[in-house]
Amino acid sequence: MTTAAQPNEISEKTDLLLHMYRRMVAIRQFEAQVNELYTRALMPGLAHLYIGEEAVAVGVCEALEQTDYITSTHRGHGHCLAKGASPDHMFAELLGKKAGYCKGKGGSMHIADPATGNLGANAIVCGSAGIATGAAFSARSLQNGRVAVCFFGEGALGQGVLYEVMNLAQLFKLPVIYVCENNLYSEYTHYSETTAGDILARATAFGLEAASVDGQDVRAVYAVAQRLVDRARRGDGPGFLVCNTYRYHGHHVGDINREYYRPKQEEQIWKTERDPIANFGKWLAEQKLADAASLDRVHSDLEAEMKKAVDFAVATPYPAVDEVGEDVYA
Amino acid sequence: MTTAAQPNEISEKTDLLLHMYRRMVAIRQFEAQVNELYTRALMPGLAHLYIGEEAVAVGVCEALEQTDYITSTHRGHGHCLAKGASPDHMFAELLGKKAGYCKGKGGSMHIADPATGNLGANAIVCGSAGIATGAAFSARSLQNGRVAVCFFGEGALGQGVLYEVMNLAQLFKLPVIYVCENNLYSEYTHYSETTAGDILARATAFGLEAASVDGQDVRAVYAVAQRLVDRARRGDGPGFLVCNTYRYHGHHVGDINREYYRPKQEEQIWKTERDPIANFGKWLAEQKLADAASLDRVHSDLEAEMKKAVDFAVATPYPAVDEVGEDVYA
Amino acid sequence: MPDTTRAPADREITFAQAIREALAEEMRRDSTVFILGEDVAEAGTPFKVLAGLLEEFGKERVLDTPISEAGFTGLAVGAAMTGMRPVVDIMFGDFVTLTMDQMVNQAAKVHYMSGGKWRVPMVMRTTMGATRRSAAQHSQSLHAWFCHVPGLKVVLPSTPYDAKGLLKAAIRDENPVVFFEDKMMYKLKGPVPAEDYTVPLGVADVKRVGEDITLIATSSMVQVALGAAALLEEIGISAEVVDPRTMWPLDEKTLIDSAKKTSRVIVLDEGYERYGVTAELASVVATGAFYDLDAPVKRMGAMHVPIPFSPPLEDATVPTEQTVFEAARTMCGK
Amino acid sequence: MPDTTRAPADREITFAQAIREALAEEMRRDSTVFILGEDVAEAGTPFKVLAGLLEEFGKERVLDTPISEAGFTGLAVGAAMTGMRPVVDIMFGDFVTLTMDQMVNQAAKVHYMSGGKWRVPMVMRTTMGATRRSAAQHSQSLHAWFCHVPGLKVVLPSTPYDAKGLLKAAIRDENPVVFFEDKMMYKLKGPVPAEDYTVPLGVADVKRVGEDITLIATSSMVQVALGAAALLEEIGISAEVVDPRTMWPLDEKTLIDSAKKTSRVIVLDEGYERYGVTAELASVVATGAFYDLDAPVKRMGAMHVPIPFSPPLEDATVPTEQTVFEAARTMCGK
Ligand SMILES: Cc1ncc(C[n+]2csc(CCOP(=O)(O)OP(=O)(O)O)c2C)c(N)n1
Ligand SMILES: Cc1ncc(C[n+]2csc(CCOP(=O)(O)OP(=O)(O)O)c2C)c(N)n1
Ligand SMILES: [Mg+2]
Ligand SMILES: [Mg+2]
Repeated sequence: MTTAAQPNEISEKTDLLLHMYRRMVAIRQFEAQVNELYTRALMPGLAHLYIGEEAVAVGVCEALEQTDYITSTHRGHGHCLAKGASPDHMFAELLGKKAGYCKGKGGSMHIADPATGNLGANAIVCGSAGIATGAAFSARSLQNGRVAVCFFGEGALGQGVLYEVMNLAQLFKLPVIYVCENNLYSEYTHYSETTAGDILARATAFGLEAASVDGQDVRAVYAVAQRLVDRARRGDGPGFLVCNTYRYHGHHVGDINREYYRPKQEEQIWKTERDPIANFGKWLAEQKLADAASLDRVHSDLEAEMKKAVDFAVATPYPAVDEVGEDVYA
Repeated sequence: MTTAAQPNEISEKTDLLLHMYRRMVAIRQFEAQVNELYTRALMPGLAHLYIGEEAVAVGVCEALEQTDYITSTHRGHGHCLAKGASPDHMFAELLGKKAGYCKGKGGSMHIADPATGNLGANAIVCGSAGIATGAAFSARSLQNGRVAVCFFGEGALGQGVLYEVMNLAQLFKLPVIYVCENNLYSEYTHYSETTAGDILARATAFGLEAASVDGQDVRAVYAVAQRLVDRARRGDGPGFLVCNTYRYHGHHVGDINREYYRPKQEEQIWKTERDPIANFGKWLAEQKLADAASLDRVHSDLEAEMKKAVDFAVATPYPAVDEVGEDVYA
Repeated sequence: MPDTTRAPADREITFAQAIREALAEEMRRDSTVFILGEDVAEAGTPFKVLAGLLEEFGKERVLDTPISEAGFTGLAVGAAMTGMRPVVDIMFGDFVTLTMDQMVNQAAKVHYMSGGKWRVPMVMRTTMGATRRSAAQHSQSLHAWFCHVPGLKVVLPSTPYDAKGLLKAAIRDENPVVFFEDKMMYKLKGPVPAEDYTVPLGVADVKRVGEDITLIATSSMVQVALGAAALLEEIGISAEVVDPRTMWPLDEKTLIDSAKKTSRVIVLDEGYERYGVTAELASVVATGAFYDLDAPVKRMGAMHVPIPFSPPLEDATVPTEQTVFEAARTMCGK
Repeated sequence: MPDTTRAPADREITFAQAIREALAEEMRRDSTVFILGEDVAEAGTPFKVLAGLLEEFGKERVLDTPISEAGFTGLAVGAAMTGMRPVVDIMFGDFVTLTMDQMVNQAAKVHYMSGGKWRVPMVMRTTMGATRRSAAQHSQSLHAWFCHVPGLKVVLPSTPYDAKGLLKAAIRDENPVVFFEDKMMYKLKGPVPAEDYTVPLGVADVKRVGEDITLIATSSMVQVALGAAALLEEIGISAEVVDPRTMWPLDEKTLIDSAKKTSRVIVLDEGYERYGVTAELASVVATGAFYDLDAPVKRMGAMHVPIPFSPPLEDATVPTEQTVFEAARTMCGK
């Protein structure tokens, strides 16, 4: 997270660019470990991997302050990391351990962290649209200058509450950005089968400032996110951002045989031609902002860091059974 | 209800035009009696009068067959009459009598009548959007050529389920027309305070064929309704029609002092300059399709008819108390 | 005479005024309290309960919303998590159907799912109660649903005094609270002190002391029970009327103690009798006072039918002073 | 051995297969039956319960929807009123929150409000049950809400045999029926005849005959009760297991008769214990068998907490064979 960069200075901001690269790799390495934990049968339940979509979370969250809010989804690890959470407590949460962000009570789909403004992942599709809008409402009321970002998959476009809160946000001129991660599928169904009309028009119809962007290009995401965030922070009202992206893995870690709903070839093309990390790395090298060796080191460093975080999580204890009754009421 | 008229023959169809005039007057006279019943403390509960909006229900329903479906709202008497229900059983229902359309169990806000394709009024704002869409679904599945019309006030634009079903209707190419009666107010609030962006765009964003029309001009409403109905019946998908109109009375019969939310002058302008019946009558006379005397007779005839219907309803008995437990399950 | 107040008070106000005062006082005390709902501002709700609040607090704190119950309830959840104290107005209790995801999957669970890190101090005020000739979609009393959901608190005041004190406590509470007001009670008058006070959530109130039979009643049914108790007194039966006031947290002890004392219990609630509040309260009492009861606990709630419009039918769906009187007399063998 | 079938059958299939067969048979029999829901077609639901139906019936009768639970449930209501028999699939029972208006204010009331003129023959199939490590928003058992609503029927099958027969009966029923399947039972095998049969709604089933104590149990808790009964047998306690099968209509007589016979009752249900199904069933039994009970009816349901993710915590929230065994043993004084 940074506040220094102005839109027109991006290309000069080497630090920021390298930081974004690191964050994207961190997400990918984190998720690789999650998959590993699942395969090794160490993780209870399931998890939805963010691999392939890293540029979205990172590009958007870099446009935010630490005190700004985000709400996240069932596919939330990327948002959580991009907003600054630490992997060890995240892994601990995924394993249901006491040291997890939610004392093990939330799990993968409910990680929340007030310190980084993360209002929580949500296992109800579109479940956090109201919450994000409300956070923006309080920002406006308390005049603390904060902005709220609501991440959601394109599947959430099916839920009526999204339109209810966009209407409210526009009427109240709330500083909230609805970020639609269009990864083409909701579970096992292509979005074209569930989404009539035009996505951007669904937001502009309510008066929101809307834009779409290549979600595999972190610089592009960052730039447009920053524009919408600045606008919202100024009091000019809510924004809507469609990021076109792709998930490399299945809907969740257990979704292995996917050919019945999406062709292998499609996956292959996205992975080889449009990988947000590889392409960004190539660009950084071309621009002479980093050399291949240093970029490789980012991967190996973060892999090591994630493994250490996993080890911590595996070793740390479960909550005591009698904690089950705590935290129901504040 | 009629099927004979083609859009370009409308002006020649004197019968149809006079029929529409009659229907509009019927609605107005019906509602006048409802107000009277309330004032005389003969009616249990409240009712929401349709006076001022007659051209909408009549224009739309004349574009339908008897077997086509409608769903209606809390302000539903006009739809009900326009689709062909008879006033005596309607009044009986409003008084909670056994001879009412729903044996007195529904009341003003729930009149339903399978014989005229009326799936029911609904006291949940936007509550019937799903039902109308489902009726269109069954029409498509059973290939019976029917069309469904969903009437709703502009207040229902706030409800997310409307967008859910518009999306479904467009995906499934269902023969349903969503008719938004924009009478400027939802209860005591002007629609501009609750409606961001652009109403028509909210429908076109989902791919629906959308139009808006002067809801005080029954010929215009009829023409555009017919276009959307024909289209839907042909299998070309759902339509959306905004009818700009005005309610002369309060939100309900008990809403007498209205100045705090809308100026008397505004009411006056609509009543004097834009009355759908007066203006239509003037046009009919200008076109020499009817003379003043015959038009006056329509009013007096229908007033007499409505009074008779009221007398019937007042005289007919309540259901026996033990009927309370019937009709819970089919 | 029934003891309907916990403190001496030299003035009487209506139930609606009590609600309004509670809101106004809390809004003065705490600038983060605000009101959100349909036609709450200029109109002050169709029941006029909020009349005057807009004038005092302005439209930044008394906000008219579109007809979007799910949307603005969700907004309230997020606002509550981030420093505000929303009071959401759901005009008719029947419309809570539209808010269930926000209340149950979000508001109720946020604190627990986050391991205690986020809090949702919000109040949803809504209405309940039939016999207004409003038919099936405007007459339900659906509070039992919320009582079933861990993470929520549920309040059903029965007097102006309780309404004011409980609402103030609800607004100050750190948890989501659902507050049900019976539409038919808005004009009910009762003594309410002018001084600041709260009624704690989770403490039942014996509204009338008696010896022969216990009438456990909620919301407007407390008034019905008090009326029935007066009738019973005429035939020599002394009825105790106990009002749990909050369904959750539930003060079981007060209920059970009364049952043990009188040995006979009728539970009254205006929600549907089946799978509703009467079932829980009856079960709690049947268990807690098992060895003291002379007869099965009797339950009286709404009939298992959608509320009909027709007046004679509607009147038959809910317990009345007369039907409660008859049931109690039978139970007491008189 | 527990008697888990009502008819001799020479084959065993899983609970999931039983559901699938019921749907396929009814769809063959009646061309107006269709399926609507998220990922029901190619994917056959995430639980694969509907696998193969698309192939046989085509995409006009097995329809994938957007993620719009309210919208497509509403669509089903209208389709049911006008000649179709929709079977709506709500993937996780937690998402019924989004359908409450359509089910409660529309589906349940249409018949009554129209004075019996319109009917809504639809089925909503959904899931329930915890211990899948799915956390608070994917583990609830919210059937009590629907039981509370007149106009709806509510079914909770506990065996493959019942699942098939009850689902067929539900599809043929003229009313809206909510059908709850415990996710943990989909792989449970049991005898199911190949011939056409239905199990009528409103008839309880004694799954195991016993003398000393009655375990009234629903859905997967029937399996837990049967397991506990086997453990109890080892210490000389003979437990009867009674499964109401449908919560509404409710076969009170079978429950009460068993209670009268054994004099001791535990009620088991995986919904939240508070203000839930256990309260109603316990209250029915406590009233109906008042003079025969040796001890208060004991209720065992889910703990009053949002379901936690952490395995040791989650496991503590629901009744198990062991906890039921202990409770029964204590009740029987052994
Ligand atoms: C209200 C609700 N309905 C259905 C589901 C089941 N479900 C979980 S994820 C998912 C697909 C979501 O797709 P999308 O929003 O595009 O997000 P993605 O998984 O692609 O990131 C569905 C249907 C749910 N969790 N919540
Ligand atoms: C879900 C729901 N919320 C609120 C209400 C209360 N209510 C009844 S009518 C109405 C206003 C409706 O306005 P509109 O849709 O414009 O119809 P109009 O009355 O103008 O014809 C409201 C808020 C309701 N009946 N249902
Ligand atoms: Mg997606
Ligand atoms: Mg209006």
